[in-house]
Amino acid sequence: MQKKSHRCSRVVLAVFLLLLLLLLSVGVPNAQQEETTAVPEDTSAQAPAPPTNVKAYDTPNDNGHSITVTWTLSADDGAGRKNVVSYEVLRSASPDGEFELRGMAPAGENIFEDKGAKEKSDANYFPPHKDFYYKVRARSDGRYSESTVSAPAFAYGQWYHKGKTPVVVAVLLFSTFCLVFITVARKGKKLYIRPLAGIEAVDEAIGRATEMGKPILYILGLGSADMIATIASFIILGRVAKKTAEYQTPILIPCNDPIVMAVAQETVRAAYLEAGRPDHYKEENIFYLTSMQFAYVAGVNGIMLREKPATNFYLGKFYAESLLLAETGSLAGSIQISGTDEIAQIPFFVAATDYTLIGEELYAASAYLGREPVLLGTLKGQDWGKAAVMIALLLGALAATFHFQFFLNLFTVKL
Amino acid sequence: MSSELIGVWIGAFLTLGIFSFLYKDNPFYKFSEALFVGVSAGYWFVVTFWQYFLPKLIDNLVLAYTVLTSQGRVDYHWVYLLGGGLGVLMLLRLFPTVGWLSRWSLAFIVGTTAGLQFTRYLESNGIKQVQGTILPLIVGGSLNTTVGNIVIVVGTFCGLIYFFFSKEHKGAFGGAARVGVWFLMITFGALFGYTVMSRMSLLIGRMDYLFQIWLGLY
Amino acid sequence: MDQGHQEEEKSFWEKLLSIDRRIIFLFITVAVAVPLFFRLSLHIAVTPVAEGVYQAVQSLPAGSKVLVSFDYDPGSMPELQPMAEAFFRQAFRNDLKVIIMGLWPQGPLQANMALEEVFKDKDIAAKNLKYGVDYVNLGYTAGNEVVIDRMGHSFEESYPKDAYGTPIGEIPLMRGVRNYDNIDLIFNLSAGYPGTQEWVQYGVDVFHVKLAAGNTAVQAPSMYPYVQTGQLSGVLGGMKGGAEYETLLGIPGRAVRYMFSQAVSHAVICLFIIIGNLAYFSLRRRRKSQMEVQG
Amino acid sequence: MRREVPLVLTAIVGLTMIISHFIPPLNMLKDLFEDWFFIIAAFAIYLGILNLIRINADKVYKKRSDWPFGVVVILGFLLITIPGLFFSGGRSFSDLGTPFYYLYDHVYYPLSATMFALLAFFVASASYRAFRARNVEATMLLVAAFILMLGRVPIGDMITAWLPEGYRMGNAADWIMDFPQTAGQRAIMIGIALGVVSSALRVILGLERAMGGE
Repeated sequence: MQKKSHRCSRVVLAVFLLLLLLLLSVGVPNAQQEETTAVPEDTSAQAPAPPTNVKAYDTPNDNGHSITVTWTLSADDGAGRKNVVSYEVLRSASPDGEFELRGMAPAGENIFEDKGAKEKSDANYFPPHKDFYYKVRARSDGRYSESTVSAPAFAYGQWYHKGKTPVVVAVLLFSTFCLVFITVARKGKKLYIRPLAGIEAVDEAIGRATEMGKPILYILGLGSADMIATIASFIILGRVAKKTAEYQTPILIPCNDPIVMAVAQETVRAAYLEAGRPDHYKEENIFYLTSMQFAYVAGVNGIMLREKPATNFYLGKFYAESLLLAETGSLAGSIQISGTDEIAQIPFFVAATDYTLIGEELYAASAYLGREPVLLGTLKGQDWGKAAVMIALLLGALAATFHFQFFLNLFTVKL
Repeated sequence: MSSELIGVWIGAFLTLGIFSFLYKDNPFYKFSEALFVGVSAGYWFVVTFWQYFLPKLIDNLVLAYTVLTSQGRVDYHWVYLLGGGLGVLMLLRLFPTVGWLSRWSLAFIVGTTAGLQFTRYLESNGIKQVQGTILPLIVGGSLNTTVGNIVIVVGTFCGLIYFFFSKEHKGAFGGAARVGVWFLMITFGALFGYTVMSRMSLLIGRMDYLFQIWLGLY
Repeated sequence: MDQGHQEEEKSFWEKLLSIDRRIIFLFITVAVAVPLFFRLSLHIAVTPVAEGVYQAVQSLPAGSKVLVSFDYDPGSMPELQPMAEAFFRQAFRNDLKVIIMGLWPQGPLQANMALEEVFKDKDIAAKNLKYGVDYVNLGYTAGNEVVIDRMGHSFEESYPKDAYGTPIGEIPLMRGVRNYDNIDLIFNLSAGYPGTQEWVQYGVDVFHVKLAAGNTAVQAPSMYPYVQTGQLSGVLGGMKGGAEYETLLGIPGRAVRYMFSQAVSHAVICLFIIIGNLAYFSLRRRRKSQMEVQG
Repeated sequence: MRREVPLVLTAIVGLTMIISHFIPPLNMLKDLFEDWFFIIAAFAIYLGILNLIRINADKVYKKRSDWPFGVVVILGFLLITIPGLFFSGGRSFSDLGTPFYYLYDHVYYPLSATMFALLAFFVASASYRAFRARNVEATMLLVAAFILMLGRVPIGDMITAWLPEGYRMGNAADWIMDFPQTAGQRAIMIGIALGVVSSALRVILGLERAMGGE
């Protein structure tokens, strides 16, 4: 069954990619009528010298709805009569047709990108694969002088954005690290993870709650269900919920986001099932309060003061509410375990809670607790990624000190 | 009494209601809190209706329909029906029997963000930050920059060592990790100081409202 | 004798540590409230990062177009509103054209409040600024960083109309503004997500716009790396940043007045930390010495 | 169907978003997906609000403890939605002078701003009770916080006025912000970036358990 569904998804993916290829190869040939505007002519003696050497070419690394125009500055731009205020770029579908104003560039600049919309329905649609002619005129106080018309150019989409090569390399390198280590972990090789103080304390915290007969409060933060911190928190929640199911300690999860609530319900239900106690699962303990930050805090604080939970977990994405929660929690006398990747909030968690998982440690904790090959493998992959970054850092610093420009260029992403 | 003046009094009343929590939890605070919960839910309802729902979904469908009736052709904008459909699936969560269908919309949301984050974080937080840390360790003529650059490179390097999970922090490696923790702690200290500053600013703003706008004391 | 003295001291520290937090709250109230009634002008040192913001605006020639994105809500008003007002003052004083937008729904409202305040200024009122010619408010558009990305291709795609429903094609100021190419500077006031980080990632990195920012004090430190790499011209951090900006402008306003309150409250917090730690250490030493006596 | 469709959908959408980053012609698909994203997000918010109303109506109906505050929640909701939807000029609902704006200015704003301001008090009490120089690390945090707090207000420079200019508390605060703070911040940022990317990879490949993967 598992295998079958896997093959099924692979087939769908392959079909999807094929369709994409087809879609792209068809292209979008279509011509449109150009709107035209009259071009004021003025060639009086006071007009600046015209720009020369106008060249138009397809803008590289784009999706084919733009042409770049360059020119040599007017002799009166910054020199000579120094009266050039700006340049105006004009376009036409034929060399002797009506020219239309497409945009301006300030004096001193010699490049302009004529961009348009991708959608045909858009008033500013820029048709690809269609020849256009350009000219540039220098302007000074209402006087213009025009260049000659450029050779034709047409816009076309590129298949690949060359400036992004460093990103592609990083994507491939990092994905390889992760996939290799996932495979290694799946083959049963034990991957070491150093102990994390906050996580070592989870068992003790749940035990304490059971002794006191008090509930456990688990806050997933203010993030949405797709944020990595929230996902890590879901995994930890799964483990914590399994323990609470075994100890039969109630777990309260007030949520800030309805989707998070839904996923939390499913996570906890699965954990109770796994622990063999589906009958103790109470859906009403995992509920939605409000999406507003402080209204949510106010609600959770109310719960803390009324229920006096033995242990509070704050794991996930937190913002300004972190301290408010942690402070009220300490007032209620709860043991507190916190962790977030929101850097600005870590100091408060460090200051006011008993254990704090710092940034990436939160992700590591989910792997540490989950012991799943996939998580262990990606964590190991992350470590290799860090090693690569550190090597790049050291070599880069040396290269910068001794001026090896070549090495520095490797990291330049053009966008 | 002008409506503006009534508004200021309402504002002051609610401000004091929230502040009363500092003394202890009480009905006055609970009222303000409950009002806040309701008003903020309503606020988001109104905002998302006018600013997401209407322009992104309804406007596009109206456009598609207009093209169909006026020009008799099926326009590309009809694909927004699919987006709307995925949205409606989300609401099915309210009905237990078909609630599982909402997973489809969830899957869409998760896929979009995962795809966007994949490249964005590698580019902006990964490569760009590495690029920013590649600094010359010796800058002729400027001791401050030289020391500063060395601090940045060493600090970033050791900080990354602290975040190594698959190796025990022992020996030289452990020493470097410890230096990394120091850098992290200085960072957190700085952040703490900054946060105190901003919280105080907010309080000053509220006090100013009570004293100046409401009571007109100065 | 000595023993009795020790016991007394111990109970003093313990009592001090367990005082009701409401007493702490009272101290903070006094520390913040009392200085508000005094008018002192404190010397405010200007940091290079704040100077960067001021220079970025000051270096623009008259008539330049500035896009201001208001990405905060009333929660951050005390910190960011003085910056917004100071920015409008500087922009209008230098005859810049201002295009207002918001990635937070409440943002454009904050802009209106700031404008209301700035128009009370006689010098600015004398300029008789016209909506649509000297400034325009495009309002809020949902979509977070996606809006930033789309505006790089076309403003009209994200903002077909301004906040009052006028098609932007009919607004004189918006004529000739197709995308970031026609904008000389972007100023971003940010209190979180979406905010300056997104403007850097999607605006600066992709479209190479010039960006300056004002941030809440919490956020500002995260932006320093961007200033260092040149992705950001400068950043104003919190009320101090606002006060620095007002000082640079030579128009001391609210932020400067608030600084006195701020200074006293910081001193009180530092005192609290010192007292808390003194108590902590004296208790710890006492416990240690007691253990030695017993051992 | 229940398991496979979401996984395949996530994979397709995720891969499209990644590929379109490098392949410009795919931008159009990316834009469409982003539009859908917002539509679904709007529905998700409505789902949340429906839940909130349901919970509070239930509380009132069953006369649970504090049920009058459930009434306040529902009334608060109606208080702003009715004027916001019907009496505030449609799309320009948030303009100065509309009833929606009035409620925002005098009800919503004071409530949310005061909620924020409460934090100032809690920061103070946390400083007093929890902020301890327990060990070397905590001491460093403490010292850095002190320098920042005092250095960023005029007091810092006043008490260090005996030092030569350029070496006072304000300058120390700047130095910390510029160098060690930047380094620490960067280490955290790079670590988080790698964590986020690897997690996105798991999600897209359908390996993330929390998302229904295997």
